[in-house]
Amino acid sequence: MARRIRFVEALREGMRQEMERDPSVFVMGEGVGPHGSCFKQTENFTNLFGIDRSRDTPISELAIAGAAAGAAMMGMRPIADLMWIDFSMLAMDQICNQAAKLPYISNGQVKTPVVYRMTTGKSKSNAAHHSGSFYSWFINTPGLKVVVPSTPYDAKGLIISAIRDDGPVIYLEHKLLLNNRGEVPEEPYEIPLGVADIKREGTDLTVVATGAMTVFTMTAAQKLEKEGVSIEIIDPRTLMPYDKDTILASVRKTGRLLAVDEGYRYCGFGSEMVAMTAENAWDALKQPPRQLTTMHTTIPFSPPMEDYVFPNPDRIADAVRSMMQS
Amino acid sequence: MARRIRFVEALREGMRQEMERDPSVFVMGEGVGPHGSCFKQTENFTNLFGIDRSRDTPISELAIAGAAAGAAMMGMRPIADLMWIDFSMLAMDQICNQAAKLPYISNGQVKTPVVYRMTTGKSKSNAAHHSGSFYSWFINTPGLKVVVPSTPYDAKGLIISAIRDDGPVIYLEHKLLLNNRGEVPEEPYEIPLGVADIKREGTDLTVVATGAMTVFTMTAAQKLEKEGVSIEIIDPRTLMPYDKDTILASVRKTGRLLAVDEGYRYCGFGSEMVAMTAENAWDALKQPPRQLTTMHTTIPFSPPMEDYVFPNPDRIADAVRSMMQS
Amino acid sequence: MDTITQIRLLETMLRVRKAELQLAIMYKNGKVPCAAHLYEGQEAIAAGICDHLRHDDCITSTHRGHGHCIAKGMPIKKMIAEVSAKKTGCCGGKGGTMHLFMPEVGVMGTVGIVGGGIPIATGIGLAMKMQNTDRVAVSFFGDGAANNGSFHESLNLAALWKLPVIYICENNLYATSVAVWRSTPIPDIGIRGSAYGMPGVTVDGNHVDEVYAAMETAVARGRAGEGPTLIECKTYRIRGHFEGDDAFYRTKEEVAEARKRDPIDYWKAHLIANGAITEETFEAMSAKADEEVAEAAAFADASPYPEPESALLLSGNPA
Amino acid sequence: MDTITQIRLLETMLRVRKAELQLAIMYKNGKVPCAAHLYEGQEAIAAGICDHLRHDDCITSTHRGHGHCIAKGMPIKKMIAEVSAKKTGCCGGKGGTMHLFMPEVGVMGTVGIVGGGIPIATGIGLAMKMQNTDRVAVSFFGDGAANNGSFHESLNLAALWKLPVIYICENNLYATSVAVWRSTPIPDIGIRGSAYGMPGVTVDGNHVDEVYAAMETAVARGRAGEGPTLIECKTYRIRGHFEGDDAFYRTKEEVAEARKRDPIDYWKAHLIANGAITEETFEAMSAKADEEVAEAAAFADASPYPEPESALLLSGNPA
Ligand SMILES: Cc1ncc(C[n+]2csc(CCOP(=O)(O)OP(=O)(O)O)c2C)c(N)n1
Ligand SMILES: Cc1ncc(C[n+]2csc(CCOP(=O)(O)OP(=O)(O)O)c2C)c(N)n1
Ligand SMILES: [Mg+2]
Ligand SMILES: [Mg+2]
Repeated sequence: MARRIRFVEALREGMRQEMERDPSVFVMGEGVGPHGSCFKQTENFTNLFGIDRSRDTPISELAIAGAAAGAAMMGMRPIADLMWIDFSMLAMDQICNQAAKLPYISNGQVKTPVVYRMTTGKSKSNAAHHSGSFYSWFINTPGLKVVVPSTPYDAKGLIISAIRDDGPVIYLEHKLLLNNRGEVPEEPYEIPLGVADIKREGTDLTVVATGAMTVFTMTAAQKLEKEGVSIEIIDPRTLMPYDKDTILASVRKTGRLLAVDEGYRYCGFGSEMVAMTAENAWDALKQPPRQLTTMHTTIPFSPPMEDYVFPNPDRIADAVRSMMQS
Repeated sequence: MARRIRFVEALREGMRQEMERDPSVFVMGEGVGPHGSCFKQTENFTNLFGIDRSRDTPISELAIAGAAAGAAMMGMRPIADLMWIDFSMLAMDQICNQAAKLPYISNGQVKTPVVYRMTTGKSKSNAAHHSGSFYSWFINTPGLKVVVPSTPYDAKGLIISAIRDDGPVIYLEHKLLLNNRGEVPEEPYEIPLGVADIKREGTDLTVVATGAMTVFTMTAAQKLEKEGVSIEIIDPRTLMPYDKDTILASVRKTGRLLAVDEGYRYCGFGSEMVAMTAENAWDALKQPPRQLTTMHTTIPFSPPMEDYVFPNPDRIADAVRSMMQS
Repeated sequence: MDTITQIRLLETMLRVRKAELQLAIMYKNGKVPCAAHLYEGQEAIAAGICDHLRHDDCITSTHRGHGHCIAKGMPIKKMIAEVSAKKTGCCGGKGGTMHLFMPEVGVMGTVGIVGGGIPIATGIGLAMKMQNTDRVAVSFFGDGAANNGSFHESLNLAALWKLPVIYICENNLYATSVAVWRSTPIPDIGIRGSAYGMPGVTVDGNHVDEVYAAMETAVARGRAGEGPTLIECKTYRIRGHFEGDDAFYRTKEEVAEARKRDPIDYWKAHLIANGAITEETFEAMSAKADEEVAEAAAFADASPYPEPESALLLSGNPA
Repeated sequence: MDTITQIRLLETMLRVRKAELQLAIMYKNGKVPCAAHLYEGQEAIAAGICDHLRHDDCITSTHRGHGHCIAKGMPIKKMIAEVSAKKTGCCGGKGGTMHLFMPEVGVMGTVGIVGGGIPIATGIGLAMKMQNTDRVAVSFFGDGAANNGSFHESLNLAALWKLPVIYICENNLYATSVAVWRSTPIPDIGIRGSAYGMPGVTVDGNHVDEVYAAMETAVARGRAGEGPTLIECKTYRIRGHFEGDDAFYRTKEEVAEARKRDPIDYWKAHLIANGAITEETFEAMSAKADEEVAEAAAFADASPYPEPESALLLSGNPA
């Protein structure tokens, strides 16, 4: 059997291999240097590549994001680590107004091949400022691509594709997935951006789920299987551009859609999936498409409240059951 | 007949009356002082209220937004003018991470009654950094309300309600509407947040449209009327929380939905309307709900390209026609 | 500084220290659901600054804010209960270790976003000024935060408008793993006051008397309507960035050296030397703080968790 | 400064001035679809700074960036065609007056967001350094931008990493209607260099010789790997904030006084006095610039608009 490594190791390996291959690739961010990042994503990079290419920064999210865009225009391929997605709110102008738009407004005279990496989502009582999932904002921004791996295999293939992509890519690492293990080839490989993966085949209902929600849905699927319900799980992996064809093919097959999204409902990716499906697979749908998202609230600290507001395997299974019964 | 005044005058009157009524209300922002704001929204305020209550600021969006939140916690009711919505990208942290969340995380011990005012949308060749419509980000943020008036009457009633609201409200002024005239009572009045307005009654198809799109749709409706197509136009006026009941009642009546949104499609308000309708009025819909939005591109400068990417009355009429024919 | 003040400062420092050490234990025992950022070694700053504040003065603080809250008047039990995620906490369990509030004593929020509290404190000062009070606002933040745009924009605004805000930069030489010299190209952050035409001073943050003296001037200035002050307090972050951080990015020797400069030891020695207290008084004070903290921990322990559904109260959820 | 340089500086200033006045006319005639922010009166800065730059050095600029682009080497016709929304413009009509690019001559973008170009220039400098070149990057921005977080974070980063970036603050005393003393509580923005341990100087931006001299030092420093410099150039915004702004927030007298300090008049007088040129040479230079600008305007006029559908090229539209 192939080597099984952790998500964070797969991500690190992908970055390392690209940095070995291409001297224009480098990492910058708070603590990416000797410390090797918050979750060890760049462990040992300063030994391998020096502090210039694994570059610690001040706590200056706006300048980090903008400097990465500027360096990218000059032929570098920066990986800018913004730590938590929550902190990217300080960098929105440089990400969404500058990096995303420079190639377009310059009429293609410049490129901005930056990867903006951030951790995302729920962890354990990380509370209001460290539990964000607002990637819908990035999806809403022309010029950006958005990538959310759910397995170690995807983590590596997608980071390599993100680095090689000539435009800015938002790469999101879910905190609950970082230590999950999975099979990962040693050699570098790309997973094309925009291509979904069918994480599980099924016949009764399609679940579109991303990041940790994919894993939660896998758990739910096992329970449901025992109850005689077969769900198909599509992980878009890239949320912008998303793989409309694969999602629609599945929905056309099962006739039912449940979008499971850790973001919020209103103008979120869940609504996007429901809308896209309603618009494009109306005839094939046996019932209204549905979504299950984090409840519309600032994230509370205390575990009972925190658990209450997020989707989890039980809640996913319940949502599927209620659809199958109606 | 009642007095007819311009949108910007109605907005100004609403702010002025609230500032007269309540000494804790004040305006702050770049150029709101003696100059009376970019589009004269606060004309004459320094004469009426002094430079303290019509307070010019440096170009410090993050600090403006945060200082407004801080002052609001202390019992003031700031109206923070961020000029263009585009510049609010520099203030997202203070708006969405702080002002929106402080009441919740403090467990109700503090309130943040701030109105964040911004102009929004297309104008004439305002290009990539001055044509934004990304209010879906604010809709996606728990703790915020989002208001988009489309008429002078609504502009006044909604600004008064926004100022009186105890939480943070995003108030968006569409540049193309500022000089439109309409009937506006002289006395202060509130339009409750969260209540839609049926701008036009019709029987064949429901259009949900906001801001300038409401006006464009009115134009389209006249053409369509001549062709024998009767559309009902719902202006939600408040996009968060939006008036689900009114929208659904209309869709249940007409059996058809077209959402016309100046924002982008992916994770935008158009998708939200399509999703919400598909989820809740499935049985009543005669065909798939549809949306017409600005194309997914950075906004180009040159008029032919700019016109190409935005919705306009013709395109709205075409979208309705194509739905009625299918 | 009179003897009563001297003793009160020591008392505050002890209370803060003991509360933090208690939380370290509770964290190890799984009673705190999330790694907390502890304040050990920096107590002289919270004590020296807040001693000048009235209940109607306000502070904003950071992820490392427990000590500021206690020094500002939050009962230890309300803090510990919150950090242990209990319903009786100062925010009913909604905020947690990085989001502590108690407006009735002027705690207007600790903030999880680095630098995020600085504009807020600036706005609090603006309100205080517009309301014609002589109240002052204080913003605590770290060396790391001083490189964020929020710092720059806020100090500029406060200086421009002569707001009664005092900016306290606790330079503990680290921002997570990043040493200050690897983020900040000047020796003293206090220098930055001059970029806004405001007084900027740098003091030894482990010497509560120095902190106290600098704040005395700053508060007087603020109350008199003369505008803001920046005070940099040099100190050291004794523990890891958060509980569980092994902090291998610095040497044991460096930490051992820093421990020798313990602010409580310094002040205790000073007070014993000048006869303000005896070793016995100190022991008694220490025991009293221990007792208060033990009671607070017991209170937190005995308190219930919030109801799950209460998550939606105040949420703005339209459903 | 040798005579050739002296004359070249005058030439650049004239070319910039004439191009801007041409745009003012074109705006009035409806040939520019959007109010532009013109640079009249600030030409000495663009000229004095860019004269030190090679084609492989880079600049970022602002909403008021036409002059910087010309001084950096963009053909006037490419600029005017872009501002008139034509397909032949430097960005094919996609950018417009606030978004001008021409990487082949080092114009890496003018930016519509105030302060937005400062981090980008910093990153350009970072790349130049990592690529072991002796190139330098320049960021032009206004007095207003110096109060934005982007300024602070960028200068700190550049000083920390000793990047070859030169920050040019054009203090034209206004940010839209807001006079600099109502946004900035210090007399000279050059002072802010000290907040980052970088040289910060303030010069008369209407005196091209002063600007040139300050830049000479800064460029040498940058190329030698010694790090960034902040240069504040004091000047005056002669026109309204944008075409169509009546600028009633300041007196006619103030503007008239400022006009007396016209940078072209100053330099012309200087060059005539020292014998570098005669009145006739000046007239000839002026006529040549007029001719170039007229040709550029004709070129723009004769150029087609872009095809509507080309809006979607490069857009990332997945449909
Ligand atoms: C805007 C933002 N960026 C990054 C972080 C992650 N982070 C949390 S604390 C911290 C270091 C803060 O350093 P400093 O301001 O010196 O405070 P200290 O921890 O030393 O008390 C960082 C980078 C954050 N919370 N917010
Ligand atoms: C972030 C941001 N805030 C506000 C504006 C609106 N705005 C455009 S130019 C300007 C004034 C800029 O002043 P300054 O930096 O001094 O440049 P100047 O116009 O004087 O050349 C403002 C406020 C903007 N474009 N971007
Ligand atoms: Mg620190
Ligand atoms: Mg200016």
